[in-house]
Amino acid sequence: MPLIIKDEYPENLFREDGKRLDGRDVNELRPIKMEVGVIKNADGSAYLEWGNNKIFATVYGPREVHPHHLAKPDKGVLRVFYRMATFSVFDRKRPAPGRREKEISMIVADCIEPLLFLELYPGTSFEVFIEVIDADGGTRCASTTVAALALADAGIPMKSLVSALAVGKIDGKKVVDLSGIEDKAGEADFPIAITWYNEEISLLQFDGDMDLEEMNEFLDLAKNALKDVHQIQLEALKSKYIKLQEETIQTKENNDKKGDE
Amino acid sequence: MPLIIKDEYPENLFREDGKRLDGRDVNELRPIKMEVGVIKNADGSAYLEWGNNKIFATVYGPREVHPHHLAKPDKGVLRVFYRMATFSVFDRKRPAPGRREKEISMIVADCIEPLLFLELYPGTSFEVFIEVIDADGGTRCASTTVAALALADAGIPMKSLVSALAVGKIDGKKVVDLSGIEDKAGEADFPIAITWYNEEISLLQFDGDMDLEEMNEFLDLAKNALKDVHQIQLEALKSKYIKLQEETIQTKENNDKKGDE
Amino acid sequence: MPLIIKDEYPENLFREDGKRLDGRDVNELRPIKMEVGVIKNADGSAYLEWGNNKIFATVYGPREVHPHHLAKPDKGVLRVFYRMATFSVFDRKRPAPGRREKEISMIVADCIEPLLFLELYPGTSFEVFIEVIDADGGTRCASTTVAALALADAGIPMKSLVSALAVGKIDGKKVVDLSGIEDKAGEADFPIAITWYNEEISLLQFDGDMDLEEMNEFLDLAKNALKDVHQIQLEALKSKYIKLQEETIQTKENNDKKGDE
Amino acid sequence: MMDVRRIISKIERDYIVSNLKKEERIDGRGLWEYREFQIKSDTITSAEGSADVSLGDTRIITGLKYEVGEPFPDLPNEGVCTVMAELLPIASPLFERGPPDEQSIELARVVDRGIRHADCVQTKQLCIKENEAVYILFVDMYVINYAGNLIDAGGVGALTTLISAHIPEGKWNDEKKVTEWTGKYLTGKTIVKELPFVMTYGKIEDIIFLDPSLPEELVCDGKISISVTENKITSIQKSGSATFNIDEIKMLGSKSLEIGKKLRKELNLLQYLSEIK
Amino acid sequence: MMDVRRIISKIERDYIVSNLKKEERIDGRGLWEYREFQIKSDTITSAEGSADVSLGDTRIITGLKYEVGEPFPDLPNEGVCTVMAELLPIASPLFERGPPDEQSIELARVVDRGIRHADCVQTKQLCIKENEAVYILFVDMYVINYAGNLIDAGGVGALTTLISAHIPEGKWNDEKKVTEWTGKYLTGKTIVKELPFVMTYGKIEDIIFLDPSLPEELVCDGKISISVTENKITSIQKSGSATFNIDEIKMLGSKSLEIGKKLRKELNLLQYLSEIK
Amino acid sequence: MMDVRRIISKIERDYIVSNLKKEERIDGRGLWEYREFQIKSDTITSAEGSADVSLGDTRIITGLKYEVGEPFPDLPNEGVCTVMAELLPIASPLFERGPPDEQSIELARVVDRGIRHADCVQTKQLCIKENEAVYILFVDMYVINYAGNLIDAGGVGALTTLISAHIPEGKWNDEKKVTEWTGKYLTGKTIVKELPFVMTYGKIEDIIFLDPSLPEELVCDGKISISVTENKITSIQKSGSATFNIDEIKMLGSKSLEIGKKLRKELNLLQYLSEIK
Repeated sequence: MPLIIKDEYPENLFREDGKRLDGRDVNELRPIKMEVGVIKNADGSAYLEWGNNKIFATVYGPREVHPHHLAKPDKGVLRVFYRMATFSVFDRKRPAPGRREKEISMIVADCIEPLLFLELYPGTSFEVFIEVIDADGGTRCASTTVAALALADAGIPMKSLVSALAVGKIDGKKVVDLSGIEDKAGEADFPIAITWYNEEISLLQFDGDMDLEEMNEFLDLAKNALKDVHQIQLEALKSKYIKLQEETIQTKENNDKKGDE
Repeated sequence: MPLIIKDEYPENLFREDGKRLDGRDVNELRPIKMEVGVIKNADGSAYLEWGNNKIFATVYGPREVHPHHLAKPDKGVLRVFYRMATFSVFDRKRPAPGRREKEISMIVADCIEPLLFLELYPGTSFEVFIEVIDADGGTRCASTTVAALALADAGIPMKSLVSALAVGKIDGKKVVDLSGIEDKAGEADFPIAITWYNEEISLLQFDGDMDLEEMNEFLDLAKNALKDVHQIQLEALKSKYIKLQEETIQTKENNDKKGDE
Repeated sequence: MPLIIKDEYPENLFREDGKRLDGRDVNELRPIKMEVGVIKNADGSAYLEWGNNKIFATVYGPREVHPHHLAKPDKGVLRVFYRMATFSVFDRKRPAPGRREKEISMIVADCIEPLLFLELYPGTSFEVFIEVIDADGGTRCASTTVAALALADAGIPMKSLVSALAVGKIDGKKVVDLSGIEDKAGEADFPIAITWYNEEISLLQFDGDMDLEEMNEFLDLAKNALKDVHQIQLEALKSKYIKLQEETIQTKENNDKKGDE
Repeated sequence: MMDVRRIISKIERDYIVSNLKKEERIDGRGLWEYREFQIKSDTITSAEGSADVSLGDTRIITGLKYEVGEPFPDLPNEGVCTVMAELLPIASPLFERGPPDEQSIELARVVDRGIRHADCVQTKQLCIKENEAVYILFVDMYVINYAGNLIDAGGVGALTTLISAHIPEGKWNDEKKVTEWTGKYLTGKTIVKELPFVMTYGKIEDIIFLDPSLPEELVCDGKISISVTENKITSIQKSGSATFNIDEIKMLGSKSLEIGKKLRKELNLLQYLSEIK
Repeated sequence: MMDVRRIISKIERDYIVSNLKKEERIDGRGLWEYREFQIKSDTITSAEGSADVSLGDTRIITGLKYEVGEPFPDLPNEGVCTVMAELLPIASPLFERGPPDEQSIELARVVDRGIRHADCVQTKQLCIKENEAVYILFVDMYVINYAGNLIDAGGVGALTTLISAHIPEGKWNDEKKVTEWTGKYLTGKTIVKELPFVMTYGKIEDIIFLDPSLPEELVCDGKISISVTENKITSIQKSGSATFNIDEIKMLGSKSLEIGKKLRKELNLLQYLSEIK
Repeated sequence: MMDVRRIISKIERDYIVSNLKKEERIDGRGLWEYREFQIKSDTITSAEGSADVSLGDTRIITGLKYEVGEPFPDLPNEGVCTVMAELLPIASPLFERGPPDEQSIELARVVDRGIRHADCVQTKQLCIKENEAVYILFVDMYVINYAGNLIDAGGVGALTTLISAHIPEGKWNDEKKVTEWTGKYLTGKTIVKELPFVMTYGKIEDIIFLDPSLPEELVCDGKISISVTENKITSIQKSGSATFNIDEIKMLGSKSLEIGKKLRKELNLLQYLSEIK
């Protein structure tokens, strides 16, 4: 059904001052905010805001596999379910999960699986649920990033975190961290994830047009930017432990006070 | 797709002589007919005509739960499946069960469950199938009423029967037992069920607009009318036993005659 | 959605020289080609071209039944899955299997089951997959015919083959082996299968209009034509064994040569 | 009567077969005898035609609904009549809930074909305005009690439902491009021409018999349904793994014409014509 | 707090019930006391209105989307407002993936009815051009954390979302037969009139209490939800196998009007009106 | 050849890996060597273009169908080309019946993206009349035998199918507002411009190799597919849990351009242009 306003894209993706439409430089990230432990019912959880993306991830596991026939005798099973809220995009998304959601679930799973020691958990499963409540370009990368955080929050042993972002080409220039508009109106989109324990690429997709030299430049550009994303992830985890520590101190102080009374 | 005649409602729901459109007084029930044992394959069954409603209910159980994982170790499981025939309504209903059918299934189950001693039947299930072949307003109440009869016909121990009907407001007046037209064109619909073993309310839904005093009047109105519905249920069960008795006598007589030959 | 060219049928189904539109006499078959062992992964397979029909059939079994609850303790289970490719017909078929595909699956299963000794395979299943990649009228008969071949290719013990074809009435004349056009534009379609071990009819469907005498003529016409179809099936099996023999000889010669070196 | 609530055992099968071999049936009928038909018409207020048909303990309630739609481009002046069947779980502990299973698909299909190929429904009478508006009829069958041979009961039910039809008569308003009501009704008198009957036979080993009851149906190797008009065979459908020799088919063709004649007379379905005009 | 990740045991049930009998609750509340409401509005950039509502640990994010469509023929100058709910598997280990289950259908239905029957959404204000174009609003609720009483949290979430609305205002172009943007926005001020609140009570044995937490919800026999405007009861929905005597119902009607008044004042939802014009 | 009918065992895995470490493969190929391609075009009478492509024992039959529809509002003068894939249960005991599984979705998606982003299909040539009528092409792939690396075989199949196209040419009749046949056909010559090839590599531990056979595919940690035109990389898709270091990616980019050139020359797909005019 038609909408009153169209989802139109601008002719130019750079302003006259050479900055991108949202004021960023070519190699500048959008604002990123991460937090862990946000959903009390889950074994682990994380929340991320990345530009206008707003994404929750929760982890349940290791737990019994349901349905049973999916269990594997020699290792744990990782299952990722990526979903988008109906109101997370310009045109209301239909409530039922679509092919795109299944595809991204698979992509995120491929990025997370190398991080885990699934062989230590035969017969069990880890379920990762990702819910995008506001989407703005780069959701698959942002989801990979926040899913890794949620796993860490659950205290599941991991080789390292994984971080992901998209580089791309807009108006002929290479940029990092495509926004929603840049993703749709640009010439090329190149989502990349790096697993930090071996510094290797675990997500790689490209649609566009590039020669070899360009590809090499993209890869280097992405790696540099991903280091910053990784740093933000680590800080989110750190601040959880600081908070826990403070709570412990607080509790101790309270108890001490009580003792005084 | 369009129909040639529209499902139109009249401006007034009362005639000039003060009677409702079908000639009833405000506190008069539509004609009701009930019969048990109508479907030979079932463990219990009942058929009800209530105004133009025509509804079959059958009961199967206690029997093995299928699928197995629905079984409960500490009590029996009650499952109710309410369905409407495609031709039971003005606009042909689509054959697949819709949300409304699932909702009413749940409502009927909530009314019947308090009647049963499910804790005596661990690991088994009772299935109640309700098929509306002609619908005329108040199908959820009529279905609850006939389902209780089918359970009794199956010989399943029950604390009591349950009876249900809708009171409501039409043209500003409170009436009992809304007909299809009154339900659609009226101002308020208030379906109520009473379980007779404790004289408490087990179905209560309201959509409309009433103050406290009105609510109290509605509840009293409903209770009075439900006593009549209950009486008809009891008579249907009684007439079954009378019929059985007659058959036994008949058989006996025949046997006697044979013996005479 | 509309197509540019319509799927139109001619006014007359006979040419001026008395031949059918494709040059055949009333009792002449379309060109038929059969081959077994065409799909390497399968336990048995066959490929058939019959007029413009192009059909693959594969057999897997006897193997474990999946899902388990379909297994029968006293005999093997035969399951037939008939499917048509989207591009096998004039108007693109929707990818999901339709009712017609389920119906034909059942029909083919009914023709094949009498041939097998299922009682010798309790707890196991035989799966027959039929894929029509090009359709031209008489696909249910052609599918039955090629499925029997695939079973034979799998080395599964059979009482005999089964052969099927459609006779029918076009422009008032009785003919054998209706082509796609004749099927759609003709007056009657009469698919018939014969199981050769008892020379009985295992597939019989008719839609049209005939008196008793006509029916009898149809049955005789079909039986004669089916003998030819059966012959072609037998030759396809024979040529497999000839090929196998040649390969064995070839291998032997090669080995001999190697031995000479 | 035999308990139909579970799969028939080997012993029961042998009992049924040995009876049939003596040309006897477990309910006392002869091989070519129908159970009793009971027919009520126009029982459903919300439907534009209906029938409540019992054949022995088998009971099917059928209703007619209509919609107005555009005709198919290649048949611009013909309406459409579709047949659906559902085997309600109320009807038997053997049925399951869920999408139409094979048995209900078969019931709908055989009844549909019996009607479709016999010049029964006058689809040209279902045209309101060429290229613009035609009736789409839905003949929906619900099995209320399942005691064998749904097809023959369903065939009579569908036919009676169509005969009892009373559909608002539409007139095309060319200016507004809509269908309007004339105030009158279209009835079975206009819609139905031929009365095709479908007869179903069971086969166990080499014995053939009319109108299988449920226990017979559960043990038989296969069935064959034959639709006939006054003098013609209009549809045949074999199902199951039974095979028939050519002489048996010829015999059944002849039998069906004969039994069809008898049924046509006895049931006298035209008595159920709607009187609404 | 009690571990909500598994089915409540008999011992826990007894503990909850014995507390309630003393008019005490496991989280320290009184029988007629709500947990704390926390409300943020317009948090979703892609939505035309949104709310992030917590009721204790229960958290629901609700968003508004719109489409322009033709009105229903019988309501040619009224728009449509639909409510959907999804219980995300992220929200609890008790939920499963898949099509909407009974609990999310109930959540959507009770919230929808609370809104629909209270003259809350001004559907006539959602008409762009009679017979031609109206707004279709989608109020979609996603449960982010499940800690009991989704309905009351969802009710406040849906209402806040509608109040925070900023939908592009359309004007009908009669020549082109399309809706065009005026450059302005339709806000909650125009769309929302009445503010209905829904209150849910649990019942265990003969004890009734407001705002069941998750452990209470898992052990209770049933619930009843009552929607009220300033002075009227507009919707009632009983669920579960609990039964209520008539006096209890009368008492709950009265209680609901009283608590509704308090909530209306404390939450002051009109503060969330969008300022976009 | 190894038995592909069951999950590969640990022993088989070790055997494959130890061979690969010696730069040897179980079917005797080198690491960067394709199995043999066999191509037949226009084999399906009912399709408007088709191809029967084998890559070793992997075999895929692809057909083209068309419909005429309205263009998307934002692309008023462009047709549409969609790609679907189905892994038939006839093709392998490993496949199951049912809705498209992940593997067939991946096959369709990678082939689709290889075509879509390489300026292959001239969607503007698929416009019959701006804003009114465009062609919608369906390129549907059916896997007949599954012996590894469906993507590269499917890519060649889809391309050959499009090249072999012969679609009735439509002309817009502005009076009747319908598309009419000109009597001529639209062929691959008009529709297809660029010829993108997709190359798939497997990775096991730190060994990378072209065109995985089925046993290799079953044991490998992951795959990467790279689509190239004459001089450009147009699409990349990594799948599975293998990770690649940056130098490996750079090497594979270079390899793909090189192998693509060779394939383009050897297969000479333009020989399959339809001669119907």
